[in-house]
Amino acid sequence: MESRIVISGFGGQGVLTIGKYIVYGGMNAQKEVSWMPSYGPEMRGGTASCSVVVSDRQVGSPIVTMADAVVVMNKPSLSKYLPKVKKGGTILINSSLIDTKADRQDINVVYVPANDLAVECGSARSANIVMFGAFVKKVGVITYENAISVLNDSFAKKPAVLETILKCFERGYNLD
Amino acid sequence: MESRIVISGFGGQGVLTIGKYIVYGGMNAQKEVSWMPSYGPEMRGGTASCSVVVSDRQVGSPIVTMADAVVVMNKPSLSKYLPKVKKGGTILINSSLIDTKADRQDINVVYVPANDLAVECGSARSANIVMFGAFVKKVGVITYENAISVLNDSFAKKPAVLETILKCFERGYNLD
Amino acid sequence: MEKVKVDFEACKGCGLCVMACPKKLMQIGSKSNNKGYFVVECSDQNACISCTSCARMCPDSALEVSK
Amino acid sequence: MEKVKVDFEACKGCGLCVMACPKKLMQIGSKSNNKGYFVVECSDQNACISCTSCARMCPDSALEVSK
Amino acid sequence: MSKKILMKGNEAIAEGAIRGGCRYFFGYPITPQNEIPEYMSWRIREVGGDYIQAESELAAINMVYGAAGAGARTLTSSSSPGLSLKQEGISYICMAELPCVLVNMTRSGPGLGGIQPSQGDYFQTVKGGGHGDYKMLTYAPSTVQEAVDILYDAFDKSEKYRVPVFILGDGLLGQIMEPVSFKPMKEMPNPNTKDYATTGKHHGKERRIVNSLYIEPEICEPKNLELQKKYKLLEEKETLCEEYLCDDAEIIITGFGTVGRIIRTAVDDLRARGIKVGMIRPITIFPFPGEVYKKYANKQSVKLFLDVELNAGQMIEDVKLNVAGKKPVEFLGRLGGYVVSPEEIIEKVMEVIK
Amino acid sequence: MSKKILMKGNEAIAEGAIRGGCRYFFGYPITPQNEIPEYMSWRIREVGGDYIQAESELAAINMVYGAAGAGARTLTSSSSPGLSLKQEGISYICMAELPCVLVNMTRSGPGLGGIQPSQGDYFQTVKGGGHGDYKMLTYAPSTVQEAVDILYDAFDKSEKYRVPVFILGDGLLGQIMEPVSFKPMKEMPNPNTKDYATTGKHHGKERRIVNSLYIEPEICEPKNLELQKKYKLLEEKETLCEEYLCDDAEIIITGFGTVGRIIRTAVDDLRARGIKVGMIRPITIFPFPGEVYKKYANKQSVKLFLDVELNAGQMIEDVKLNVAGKKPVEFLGRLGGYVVSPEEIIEKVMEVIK
Amino acid sequence: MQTVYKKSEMLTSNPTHYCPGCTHGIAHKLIAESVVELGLMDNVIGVAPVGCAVFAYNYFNCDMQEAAHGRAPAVASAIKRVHKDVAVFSYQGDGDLASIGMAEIVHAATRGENITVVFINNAIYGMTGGQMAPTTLEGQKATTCIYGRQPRSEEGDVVNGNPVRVAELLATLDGPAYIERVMLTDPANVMKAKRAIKKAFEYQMAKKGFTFIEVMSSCPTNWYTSPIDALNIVKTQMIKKYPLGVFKDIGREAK
Amino acid sequence: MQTVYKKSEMLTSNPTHYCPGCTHGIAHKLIAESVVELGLMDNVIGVAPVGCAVFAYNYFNCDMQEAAHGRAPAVASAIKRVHKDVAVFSYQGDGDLASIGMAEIVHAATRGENITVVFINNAIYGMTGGQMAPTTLEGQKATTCIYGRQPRSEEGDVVNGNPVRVAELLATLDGPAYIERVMLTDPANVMKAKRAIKKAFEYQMAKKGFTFIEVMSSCPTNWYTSPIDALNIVKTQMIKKYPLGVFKDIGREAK
Ligand SMILES: Cc1ncc(C[n+]2csc(CCOP(=O)(O)OP(=O)(O)O)c2C)c(N)n1
Ligand SMILES: Cc1ncc(C[n+]2csc(CCOP(=O)(O)OP(=O)(O)O)c2C)c(N)n1
Ligand code: SF4
Ligand code: SF4
Ligand code: SF4
Ligand code: SF4
Repeated sequence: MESRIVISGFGGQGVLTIGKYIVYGGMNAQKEVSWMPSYGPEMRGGTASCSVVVSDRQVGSPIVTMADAVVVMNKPSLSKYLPKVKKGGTILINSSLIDTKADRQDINVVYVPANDLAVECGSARSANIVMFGAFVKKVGVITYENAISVLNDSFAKKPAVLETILKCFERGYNLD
Repeated sequence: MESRIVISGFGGQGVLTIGKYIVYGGMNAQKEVSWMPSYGPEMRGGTASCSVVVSDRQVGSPIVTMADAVVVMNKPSLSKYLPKVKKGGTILINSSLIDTKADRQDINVVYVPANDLAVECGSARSANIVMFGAFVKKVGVITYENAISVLNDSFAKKPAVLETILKCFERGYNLD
Repeated sequence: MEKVKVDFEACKGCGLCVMACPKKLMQIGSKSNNKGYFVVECSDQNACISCTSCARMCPDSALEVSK
Repeated sequence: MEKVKVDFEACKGCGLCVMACPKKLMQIGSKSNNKGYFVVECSDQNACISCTSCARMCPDSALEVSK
Repeated sequence: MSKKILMKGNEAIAEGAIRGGCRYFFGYPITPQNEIPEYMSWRIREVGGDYIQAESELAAINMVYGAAGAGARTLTSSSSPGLSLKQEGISYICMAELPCVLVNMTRSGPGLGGIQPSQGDYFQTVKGGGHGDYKMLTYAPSTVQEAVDILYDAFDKSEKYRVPVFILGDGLLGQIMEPVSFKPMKEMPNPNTKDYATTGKHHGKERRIVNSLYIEPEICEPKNLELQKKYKLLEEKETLCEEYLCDDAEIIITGFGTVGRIIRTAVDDLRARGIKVGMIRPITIFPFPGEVYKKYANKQSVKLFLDVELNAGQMIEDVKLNVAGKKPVEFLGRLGGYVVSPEEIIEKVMEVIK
Repeated sequence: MSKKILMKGNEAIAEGAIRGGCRYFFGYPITPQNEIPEYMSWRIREVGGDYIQAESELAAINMVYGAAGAGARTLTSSSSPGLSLKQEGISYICMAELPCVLVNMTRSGPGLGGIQPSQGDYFQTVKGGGHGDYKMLTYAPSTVQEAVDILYDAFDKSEKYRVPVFILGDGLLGQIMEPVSFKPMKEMPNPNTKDYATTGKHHGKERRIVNSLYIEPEICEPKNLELQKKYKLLEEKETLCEEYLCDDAEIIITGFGTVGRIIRTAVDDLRARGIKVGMIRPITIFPFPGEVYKKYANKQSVKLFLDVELNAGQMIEDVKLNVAGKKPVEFLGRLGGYVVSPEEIIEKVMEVIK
Repeated sequence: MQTVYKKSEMLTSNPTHYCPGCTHGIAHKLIAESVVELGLMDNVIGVAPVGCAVFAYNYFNCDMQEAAHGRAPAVASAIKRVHKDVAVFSYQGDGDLASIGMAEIVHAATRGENITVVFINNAIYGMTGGQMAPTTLEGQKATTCIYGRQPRSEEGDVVNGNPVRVAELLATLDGPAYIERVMLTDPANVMKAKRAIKKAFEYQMAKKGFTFIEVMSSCPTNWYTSPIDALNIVKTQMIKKYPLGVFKDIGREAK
Repeated sequence: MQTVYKKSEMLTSNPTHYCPGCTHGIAHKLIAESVVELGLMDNVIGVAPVGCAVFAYNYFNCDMQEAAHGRAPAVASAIKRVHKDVAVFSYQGDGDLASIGMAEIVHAATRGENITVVFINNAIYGMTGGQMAPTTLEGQKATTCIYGRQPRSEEGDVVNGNPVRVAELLATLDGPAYIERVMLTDPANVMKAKRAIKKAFEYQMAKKGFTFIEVMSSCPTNWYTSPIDALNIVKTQMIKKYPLGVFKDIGREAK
């Protein structure tokens, strides 16, 4: 079993972080993992993305060309990565910022109003956490418990925000 | 026919110039020629030498390892180049500055008190011209007339010194 | 007519014009452009004295000023 | 004994010591060393005041001065 | 071996060097290797070493020359254009026989090119980007863990042979995050124990001279021959190569560095389809594991070689020199920052077996 | 052709470039090529050009980039360590596809090495001393006259293909004096006639951008493929090679540059002894005349190849790649500034035919 | 209504890749406007550096050459020698000009090349992600001096060394005709900066020698501040170390 | 009788390859004597340049590293970081230090490396045969400016550019502790030069920062003069462009 995932959005939207959470979860579950960023020439703004692989065998190419799952946080990412979802795969779309629809019938399309939900949960900057929650529910790769433990570890030094974070995660996880 | 010649001495003794005269003579005689200098790391002082080839065919290696004729103007050059004279070849030794003898029986050894003769001729700095005269007489390669015409060409712009130069040349040419 | 015209896609919402305006007319708006930046707007075109301070400060040549 | 000793092989006959000697005692000699340089000599060891000027100027450390 | 932690290739490599006893780092920023100098800038002082952000790659490599000559364990890293600037210094270091470790996280060229992964500097590294005849002990790791392990022993090897150890990576190796574990800390040997090192203590005794100038051919040629002898010795002792499923392979896919891991996936997938493929992956690219290629070139069962590189075809020359016309050698290359995918390799294999 | 005059190789090369239309020279002193910048410093202004003694080889090659980009016929020259410093700039020039002419009067290396002749920079020149995949149209003249004639047409070729032309000489070629004759003066074409050149006149029209940065693989890869296509074209059109007495030869001696003239003497002398030897001398070393080697490798009568170089064995790889195991390839090399003699070659031949 | 300010025609319509509020954009405009006002639009060649301004050739609407890191002054010098009557400028950051390119800038300056160099001093390596620059201030944090730049330790050993003042350094040379340091913190200073750049081009066209404008700039991204705070840092902290002013002006001297 | 002056034991017995009357030899002696007098003989590492002094490692009787052309300050900086309490000096000519090595000297200086740099300014490239150096005087002939160095033409185009004054240039930096220019024209000035070099080593050992002595030197061979005339040229012509003096002394400033 190998899951190949791309997460993409504006620089600053926390897309690289979503990827890291998935990878940490993979490690917790004794899987082989890799994480690979890709930046444009812009230092700020521009599009950032990362490729994540979680696998039972040694990871060959860490660069995901055809993905089992894609998360897109902004509009340019949707057009770029929609064609890269494997047949039968899943795309999660941040519908707060992306008003177009994904016109593919051979994949699962999930719309997550991540920014709106994050604001709802009291942390405008945590849209990525909402998305992470939705990802764990809709795509899997790592279990709910595993994801929670990743978040607990990641925010161990910031207990103040942990509660809101978990709230965002749950909101995404319990999307519908 | 190919003549391979080395001329060696202190930097400043005009050894490179002797080489050039031979080469100009060779060109006058429609031969193939080459001239190749070799310097030590010193800018002044130290030993300078040049390899000269005058040939009927295209010149292959311009670097003379075994020479038909060698001219040595100072002591270090004698020890360095004596072994490099071919059997039956000729060495011309500036006996004004070199007090040792060449101990080889298989070659022609010519002693030329070049500095003393140059002083005699009224041009202390023209020991090299004396040597050139001796070379043309003892080794040949270029004819007397050819050599004179080379000197005439070379000093065309300094008629004032030409007379002394020719005197030095004759003194070397008519060594004995 | 608008004295200060904003190039909606060029603006990066950096706020330098906001700081530069002697009349404090420029403000970051609530609409974001395709690049995701919240674009600046002039709160009162009539109050604008066309001094060009905002436009001169704009690193992205997003402002055009008329009078 | 010699106040100014010349290292015959080290001297390059440059003449800097000649220029430096306040007593004008140093002069380029007529003998050349193995490298072909005419070596300097002190014309009058007794007149030497051992001021070391010559030796300090010598680029080749060819001079040793005693008093 | 400690517990595995997730780390970016560049940082892991830096830590690997530290564990291997590296105490001096000289470098200049360039993408995609910036995390190495950034990590070193604070980490190396924690372990009692020193760090200079050099004014340029030129200065950096000459600082390596200085510190290595002074007996220290010294690292520098850069990426393609930076390596071009270092060629004079590398040539000096090789002639002066100074131990040190150099890293290239190759990006796409030529020129300013791009910042994506590439293997376009193979020739520069192993044939001699600098002037004169010299070689470096050159590793091309394929995973972060392999890189870390190579770094851990690199200084020992470098000091043993008095040659620079060169790590030829690429942007992929530098930017990937993978789990990695580290071995215990080695300390840097005292420079005073190094008999070539300038320490300032040898006035009148046997002075140490670090030098690459041999003006007389009588000395320069023997010196060069000594170097050549050493390179022969490296060939005998230090050649490393991974052979994967080659025993019964009809097609041998070959590639170095990170391409190796991609070939491995392709091999597995092709085997799953019943196609007999194997992989040869040189771990050292100088010395080049030519014998391994010769062995398979001579084998009846092997039908052809497929060389895969992120360049226009560079290692393929070394492959061909050893296959020596006995079997065809096909090529698959991607350029300009593209990383070849397992699918492309599979497709190419399907094409060549047709 | 004018009357032959006696001239030092370096000066003749400089004059050859001037005759070929060169009007800009940027260089930095280094033995054994100093007569080139010295000659250029006054000569190029006589013909209306300009000269900068650059602050370094780095500056010099980047000045070439500037002036070549601005449409001028531009030359720089240096020797081994200086060439190492120029590698980044060369890589830029190749990617930006700027025409210019570069000279290396190779000296012995590695490091500061010595100032005597050497061929130790073959790899650096033809495999890629700089980063990335690039090639230059590279000539290795064997006599001063040949060098002068190559220089005379070098700028035309360089502009035709938009590649740098590289002259790989050595200290021998630079320092030898030989009779030489020159062809009539060519003028430099007006930069405004060059459609790639920055002249400052294209605001708002089709701006000229001289650049080597292609950050997206989608653009960088096709750009690289274009370069590769051009190099293929050079292989087809510009390969040059001298074959001497090869028809019935049993032993083929091969070597490039000045070694060729020494081999020629050896061949003549061996023929005089009745030994059937011939010579292959690549005049272009990129493109390498591989087909010529293939032809003789396939020939029954040929028993072996002997490659002679002033290095530890560099061109021999290209020879072997083409001989492809069909015949043995022996090697004779001198290092550290020694120039091989005809006698040594003869001796080696006698040894290998035993 | 009449347009009193709009985008210069010496700038292309390409959107820049610069971060929001980065003063690179302002500096670009000043060069563009100066060139237009001097009527040099069809007589100008620019040289782009390696740094955040590496894509400057996409933004200036004229012939451009992209130089290797630090070598823009060498490239510009050579272009000028070929086109002696064309205005030639280079545009360089502090890593490019003051670190790797120190030899090239000093030598273009001492030769007295008739070129104009616009030097963007933002005290950081922008493009590569915020490493220490030669101009980074004492105490300033960067990714290669995470505890803040410390010139030397208490024991007197060097830690990160001292910043370099390029305008002052170049002013010791005979080749420069005009050297000024300006900043871009507010409209008045922006205007002043533009006058300096324009004057530099004027001197260049009069073949007075080398001209150099050091522009104190900001890098909000790698300073981890807002664009406006960044300008305040320039005003309050940077110009203490890098005072504004004219460091050389042979026109003035001549009077 | 008692020896009052003899060859320093910090110099080896190897004869030098320098031309007769070349002041390189004097400068070597001053370094050697200073090191001995400061008791640093067993605590010193030297760095040789590329230039006529390329063989300096044959002459100084201590551990030495031969650096690539121009890079001695980088090499010396790194050595010093490894051996923080050892005296480290570099010895460089004007081609080496002021031309190709300009970036390295400026940066070693601005970092404030605790090293001593002895800079031999003879206004020419000696070793390679008399080409123009960055310090070649206006009007001075060299093999790459055979009509004499001409900074610019009457039309204002650059011809050979202007000479650079390194001591003054480095004095604009914060890193240097001590910068002095001296000459070797007569015994009194030789003594003065020695005091300067010695002081530089003292500062270095006290970790005060970068120390730099510019030694106005001669190159009789490439100036085509006698050794004595060469010294006169230094005295009468060179120091007009390169005035002697202390350009920086933090010891003095502190008082
Ligand atoms: C030879 C070389 N070394 C390093 C780099 C990497 N590099 C790209 S931009 C840059 C720094 C630029 O900083 P600066 O000049 O201050 O400009 P800014 O980005 O701050 O505008 C560096 C080091 C390179 N491209 N080439
Ligand atoms: C990279 C490189 N470029 C050029 C040279 C050639 N070179 C040797 S010495 C020298 C000039 C030395 O002049 P300077 O530093 O003034 O010292 P001097 O010989 O006058 O003492 C040059 C250019 C070299 N060895 N390496
Ligand atoms: S010590 Fe003084 S007096 Fe004696 S010779 Fe030397 S300079 Fe003259
Ligand atoms: S200064 Fe020294 S080398 Fe010169 S002449 Fe006097 S003793 Fe001889
Ligand atoms: S990184 Fe800094 S200098 Fe670069 S564009 Fe962004 S703000 Fe400007
Ligand atoms: S060439 Fe000049 S600097 Fe070099 S040793 Fe001779 S006199 Fe001295």
